[in-house]
Amino acid sequence: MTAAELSLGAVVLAPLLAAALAAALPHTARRALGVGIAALVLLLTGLLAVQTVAGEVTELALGGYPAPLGIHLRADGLSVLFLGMTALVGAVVTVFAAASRHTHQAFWTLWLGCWAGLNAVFVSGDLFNTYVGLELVGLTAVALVALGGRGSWAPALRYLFIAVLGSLLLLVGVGLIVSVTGTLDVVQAAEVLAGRPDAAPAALLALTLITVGLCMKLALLPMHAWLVPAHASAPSAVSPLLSGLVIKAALFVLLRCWLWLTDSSGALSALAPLAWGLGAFGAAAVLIGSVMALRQSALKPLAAYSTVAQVGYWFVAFPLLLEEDAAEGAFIGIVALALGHGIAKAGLFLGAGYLKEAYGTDEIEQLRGAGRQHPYAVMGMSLGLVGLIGLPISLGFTGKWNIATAAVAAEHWWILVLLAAGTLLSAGYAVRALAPLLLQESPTPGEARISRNYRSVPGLCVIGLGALTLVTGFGGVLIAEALEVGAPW
Amino acid sequence: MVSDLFPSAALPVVPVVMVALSLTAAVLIFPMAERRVRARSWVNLVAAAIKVLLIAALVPGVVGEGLRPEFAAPFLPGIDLVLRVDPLALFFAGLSSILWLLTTIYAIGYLKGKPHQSRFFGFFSLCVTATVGISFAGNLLTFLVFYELLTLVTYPLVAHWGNAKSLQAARIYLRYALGGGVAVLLGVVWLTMTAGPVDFAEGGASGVAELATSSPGTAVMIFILLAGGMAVKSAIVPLHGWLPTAMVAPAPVSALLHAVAVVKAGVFGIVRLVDDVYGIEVAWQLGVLTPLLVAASVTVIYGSYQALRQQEIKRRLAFSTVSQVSYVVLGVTMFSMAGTAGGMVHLVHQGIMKITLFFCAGLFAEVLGAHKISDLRGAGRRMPWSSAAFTVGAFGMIGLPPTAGFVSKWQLGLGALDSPHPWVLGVLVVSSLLNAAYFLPMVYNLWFGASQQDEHDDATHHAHSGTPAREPLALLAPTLCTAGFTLLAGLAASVWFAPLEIARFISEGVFG
Amino acid sequence: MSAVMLYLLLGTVLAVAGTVRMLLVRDLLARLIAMNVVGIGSLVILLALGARGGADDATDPVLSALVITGLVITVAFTGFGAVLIRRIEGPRPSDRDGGDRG
Amino acid sequence: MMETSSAAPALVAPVLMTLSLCVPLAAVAVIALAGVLGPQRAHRLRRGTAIASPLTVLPAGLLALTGEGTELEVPWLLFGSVFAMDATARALTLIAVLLYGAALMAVTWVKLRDAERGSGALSAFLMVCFTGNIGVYLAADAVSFYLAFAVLSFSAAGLVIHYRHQAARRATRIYLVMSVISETAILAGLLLAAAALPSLNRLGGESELSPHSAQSFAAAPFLIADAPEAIAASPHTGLIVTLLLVGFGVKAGTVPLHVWLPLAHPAAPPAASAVLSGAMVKAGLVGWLRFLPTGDGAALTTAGNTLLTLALVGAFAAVVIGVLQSDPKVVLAYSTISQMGFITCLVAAGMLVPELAGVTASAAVVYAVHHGLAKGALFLGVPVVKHYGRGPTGVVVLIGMAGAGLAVAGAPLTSGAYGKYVSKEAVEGISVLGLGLDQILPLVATGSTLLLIRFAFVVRQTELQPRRRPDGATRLSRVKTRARSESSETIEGWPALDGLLLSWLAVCVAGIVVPWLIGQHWIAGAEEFSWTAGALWDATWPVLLGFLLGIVIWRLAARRKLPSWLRADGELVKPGDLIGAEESLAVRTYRTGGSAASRVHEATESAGSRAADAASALAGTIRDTAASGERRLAAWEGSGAVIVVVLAAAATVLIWRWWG
Repeated sequence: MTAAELSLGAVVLAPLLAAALAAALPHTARRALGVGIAALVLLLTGLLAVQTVAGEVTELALGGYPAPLGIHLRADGLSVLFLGMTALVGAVVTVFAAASRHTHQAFWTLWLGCWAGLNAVFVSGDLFNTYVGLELVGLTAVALVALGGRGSWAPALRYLFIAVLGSLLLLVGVGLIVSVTGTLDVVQAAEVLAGRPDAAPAALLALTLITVGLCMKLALLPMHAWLVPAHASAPSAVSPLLSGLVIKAALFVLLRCWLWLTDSSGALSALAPLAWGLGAFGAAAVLIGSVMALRQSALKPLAAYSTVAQVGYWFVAFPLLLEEDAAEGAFIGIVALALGHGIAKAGLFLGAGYLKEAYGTDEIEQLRGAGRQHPYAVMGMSLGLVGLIGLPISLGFTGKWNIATAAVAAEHWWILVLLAAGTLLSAGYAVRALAPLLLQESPTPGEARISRNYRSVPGLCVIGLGALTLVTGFGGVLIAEALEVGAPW
Repeated sequence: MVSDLFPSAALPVVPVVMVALSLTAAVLIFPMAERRVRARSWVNLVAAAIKVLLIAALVPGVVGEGLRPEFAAPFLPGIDLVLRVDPLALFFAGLSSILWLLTTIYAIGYLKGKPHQSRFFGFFSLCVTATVGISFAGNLLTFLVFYELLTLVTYPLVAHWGNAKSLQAARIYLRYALGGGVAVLLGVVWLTMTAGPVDFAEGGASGVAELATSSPGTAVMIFILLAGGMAVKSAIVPLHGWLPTAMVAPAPVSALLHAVAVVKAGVFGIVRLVDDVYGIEVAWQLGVLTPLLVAASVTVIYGSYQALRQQEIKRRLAFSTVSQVSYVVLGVTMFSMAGTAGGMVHLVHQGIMKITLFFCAGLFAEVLGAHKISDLRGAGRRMPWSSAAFTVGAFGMIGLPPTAGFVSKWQLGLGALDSPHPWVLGVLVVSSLLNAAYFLPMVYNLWFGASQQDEHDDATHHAHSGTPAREPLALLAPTLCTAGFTLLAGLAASVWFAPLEIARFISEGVFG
Repeated sequence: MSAVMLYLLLGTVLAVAGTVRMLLVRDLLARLIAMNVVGIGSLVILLALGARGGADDATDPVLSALVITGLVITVAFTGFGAVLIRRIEGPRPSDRDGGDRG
Repeated sequence: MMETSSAAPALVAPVLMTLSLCVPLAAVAVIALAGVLGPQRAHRLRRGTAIASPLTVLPAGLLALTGEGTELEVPWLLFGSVFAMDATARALTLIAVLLYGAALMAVTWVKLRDAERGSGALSAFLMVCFTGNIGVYLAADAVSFYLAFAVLSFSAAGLVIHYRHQAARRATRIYLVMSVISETAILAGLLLAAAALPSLNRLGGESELSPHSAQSFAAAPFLIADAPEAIAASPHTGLIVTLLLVGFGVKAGTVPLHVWLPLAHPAAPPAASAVLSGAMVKAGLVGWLRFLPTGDGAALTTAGNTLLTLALVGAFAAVVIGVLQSDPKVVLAYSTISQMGFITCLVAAGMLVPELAGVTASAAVVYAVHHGLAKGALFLGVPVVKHYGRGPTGVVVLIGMAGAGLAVAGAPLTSGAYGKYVSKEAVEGISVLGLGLDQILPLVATGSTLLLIRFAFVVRQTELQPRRRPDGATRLSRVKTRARSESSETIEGWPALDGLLLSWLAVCVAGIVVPWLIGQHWIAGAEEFSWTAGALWDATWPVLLGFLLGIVIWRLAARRKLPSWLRADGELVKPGDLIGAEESLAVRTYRTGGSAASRVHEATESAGSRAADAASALAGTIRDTAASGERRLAAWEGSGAVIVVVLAAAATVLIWRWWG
């Protein structure tokens, strides 16, 4: 087994084992374990990335069992990118949680479990493992939200119900595909489906069920009501993970099913109405999400609504996936936007959580002039917001650029208009969140509870994520090359 | 001669160093504590000085020997971030770096003892990074990236004082600038898809020419989007609303930003668009030049008329900027070689002259607390040096000979008569009259206006009522420097490295 | 109609009824129970699909594995949901001395 | 260019030319920058430089004497500027040197207690004007000409505003407005002329190649020599000529544009008004001579006729209005307007009959020389009469003033007669409304005689009033200045004969000698002249007629025979006659235009704000609907219902497609 295959397996199992171990360890040891595992996963992902960028897909059949029944892990370009983003954001948030006094003891087991689930989803070769991984992520995520104290239990429960409903739909969909194609492995299923045009309606039904189920997990517009209270009331270390990473798992599975399962011949074009429906919901999500974000008076709900809006962007590009010459550009655009959003939103939520811990509230009025005491945190948040708006040197920009060019190629002018409106609205709520913090004088120059020295580690974590948003901005070309590896077309 | 100064291997590094210089300055300054004034001033001044030296070292190479140092970094699939130094880039980068050095000195003096200096100077350096980036941009995408960056970093500068008025002004500015930025983004996307990645080339980008011939409709639509986006920053009439309101910013901000960086970035964009993206002939065949020319003419007259109606010094200067900046657009869209040269040289001259006036406005506000024009009465006796600088700047704006303003007005006049639109000379003449109408009373008030206490003893023999007030050197030195440049650029206009000669050299390149 | 189609229909009816009930009811416990109904419904559909597919009336092994996993997961979520409901509707720690119910 | 007739080596002249332009500017720089030192040392330094200031004009004097044809090329200045000395320039520079030297002497070489307040500033402005003035004469390319012209007109404002009292402020405001109009007109004219330059492409090199081909880099300067034929050849000749006429007319005081002259002269200190009338007004004349396409065969009849009529109107109307004034300097101002009208007739004649252009030009120059010196002497004489009118110097003053007056009137044996004779010769053939121009011109002499009698009468009257300082400061304030000046009395070591008298005497002597010198030797075409009987009679009859009329009017006034409204105290027609009407017209148009514009402005602004309100209202409704939608979705049932609807929709679409 080569180093890459070893790391493929380890990247899933290591956090899982650590999660179990953490349950047994005393509190301080958990922090050390958490940070250690974060470093390990970063290393493993690095190894995998080197392998994949070199151009070939790493495959590993656990225990040697062949595909239909055995667990088959596969790491192609798409999964490596998502793994990398999760590793980066996860590591920074872990350091933040380790340094922050407010982290709950149970955080470590749940977070490491969630991380294991995420990695499982990203590298799983077959639908069943994806389902199991998603469930693990769902369960731990709900539990993580519930750590936020009394105010977060009701939203956690609501999140639970939606997660279960979504996964059941996914389960039925997967079952349908298995019953039609006889295999769980994505690649094999694709070949079988290609061979049997008569199975198209069943595949179509399965895909629709899977799509609706995942949209619930992704909180696409009509089904987004659970996301805002859940992400807003979650503790300061958890919100970035939820908005940045957890919803990306659902998107990953959606992309896998849409692009890998159905080849671009007949079946995909039958999905046109579904794609256009998603596009419409996405457009509505962008506009309503941004408008609602403009109305919020506290940082975390504002960030949560911004997530709703950003989710909308990914679905706006879905109709383009059906167009022949625009599919690739749109795909790169969606992935770049998702990755950029992951990092930027994590930075924003981390900053908001940090200020909430420091000032006891995330009401923007009370946080006026916070920039003077906590320049790092506010600067990190502003860089994050730049990434969210999609201004240059950020993956947001790269994503919007690719989607815009794909839209022009496919003559979908409405997408251009929507992107423009979305950018302006997001600039609106960015200014609404940032101007008081950065520019105004603090009403009560009382000392903030957290030590004011600029070298505080949480502050550094926030600026770290902000800088990451900027640095990854140059990664546009890297993403395009990575996605070539194991691409469906 | 330059090749021994820069080993050929090192040449592509120069533009990156230029951009990175002020970026590192910003990164160093942001975390600095407020009280470390000395260290912060040192970082600022050293960075600015090095940049000016680099530009000076580049001039002979780029203008004389025709070197084009270029640096490309992969950014988007299929399109790179390209930084290239050509005479026009050097022109604008030279202007902004020299004036950045002077404005830094001015700002250090101006902000002494005021809060938020680290934040101010951090964003100040970022703003210059963006400006230099815009000037060195080698293709349309890089231009767009720095164009948007400029919008972002100037927002906190406009809202620096943090009170309600400046926040409101900053929000209006952001709304305008981002709107413009999005328009440019859409234009760039559309152009890139239809005409391939657009590199700036002397006679216009290759792909664009074919696009213009194959489907003129889309070419015109794209031009409208791009020019409209850039018109916001160059404050062409319907889109100029943000400039006067942004005058609440501190004096060094309104000096550097609204006289040089922001406004010039927009106009520089239009120059690039007309000359290096479409190429002047293609743009002429598409017929897009004339409407832009008409818009610029309307702005010139409207700006001057509005300036006439203002009572506050900075608002009058702001509207004067609105009018003067459109001279450059006027020159470039005239479709005549002399006109283009005039437009380009005015890009620099207007920067020098307008920054002098803003510096003086800052000085008057600081020393005399004079904000209204009527407060200036008799200031000449109390602040002789800044009044002298103001007079030079004002004469420059009107276009009287010894100053740089005359040189560009003369060149524009010739260009107008040489171009298919001779009526533009009328616009220039009317605008000069309006300029005189609103600048001469200010100068008259400065020197000959009877200050309040002179009023009653007018008939009696005049005692020297106004003892000269102490004009802070840190504010005065840069003002006198820029006033000196105004005279120098006016008098020594035909020296080979003077702005006029470089502008002529560029415009010859444009016309092929 | 073969037994498979009957079970398939039954499963669908169960799932749809459970979903509608779950989405519209206000009471948390009722919602939790409805969630279980939907779970069972979808598992029945899976079994029916499995049976239909199998050659010699043995259900498809892969689908049965899916059903078992689905069952386990639904139970886990139900347990966790019940804990949350008890916490939400349980006595508030502040008025532990028999204040009005939550 | 003329060949260098004088023996000066080629090297000395260009250096002398740069010196003549730069030395005065250097002195001004010293005065301006003196503020850097302490107040006490600055005052002494300024005082010293002021005293030395008359010497700064010497290099220019030497330059004029060394002869013509020298050329100075400064490639880097402006658009590559060229300075050259030709006959006109030589003559007028000499006059400028004399006048400015005298003025500077009058202002600075006086005992401190009599010195003007702020004499340092006044001498500085005088020196800048001097540089501008000789720059206008010497410039050989249009851009340097325009630079010098602008420097001249805007520094002259410094002279007019010197006393800073109310009249001075009003005069300066009007003067500035007029000079801005003149500058802009000239700029437009020059640009149009430059654009019409056929031979050289403005941007550089030969224009035979297509304008877009890359040519030599050095841009050739737009020489004045090529200007006339460029203007003649250009499509907008009429427009250019009118612009130039208006532009230079303001400076030369032609009728509708003369209004600033009678206001500026009384407001300015006497030395300054001497320079204003003597030298500065001539800049306008030089502008016409250099640029107007006279000698090129294109008979610009319409422009020539209008100029001629305006000139004649100016010449005679100025006399009528001047006689009614009570302030000596206003009378002299109107006399200047009338004399400039005379010279403008010559220029107009040159335009009407191209063959005569050369002769009329030199005649104009000769007459300008004469008028400059004579009028300068009169203006300088006004304070001299006040200070030295009585006592031993009284006789000298009387003779001097009478001599200057007679010269201006053109009495025989004076330079005036010589000037008028030359002019009469030049305009031989032209006739206006049937009358020969050479008959009309002498009548101008009568007019000026009348004016001068009025001047003499008015000066004698003011002489009787209490001895007031020239700037109207009362006795009280002079005590104050004397106290201040006691401390620095020691610098003054001058003999009793102070600068005022000295400068006046120098100008009178020059007035007698210099016109002959220039006429005979320097200006071509004005050599052959001798006091023949005919010339004598031509000079005397207009003056006699003038005296006759003067006596008649004097007698009528003595017997109260004149109509009551005809009071000669400057009330009937205020100085600057037309200005009243023009000012009110300007104010009214500004107000109506302003109000119309502001009404339009309010309309657009209110429309804008209404649109903004509508937009924000719309945005508000969108936000409210979104918020209410959100609230409904927040509840579980709400979002549940929506999800059910979505699922149902998905199912129906699927079934429809499956069965369809």
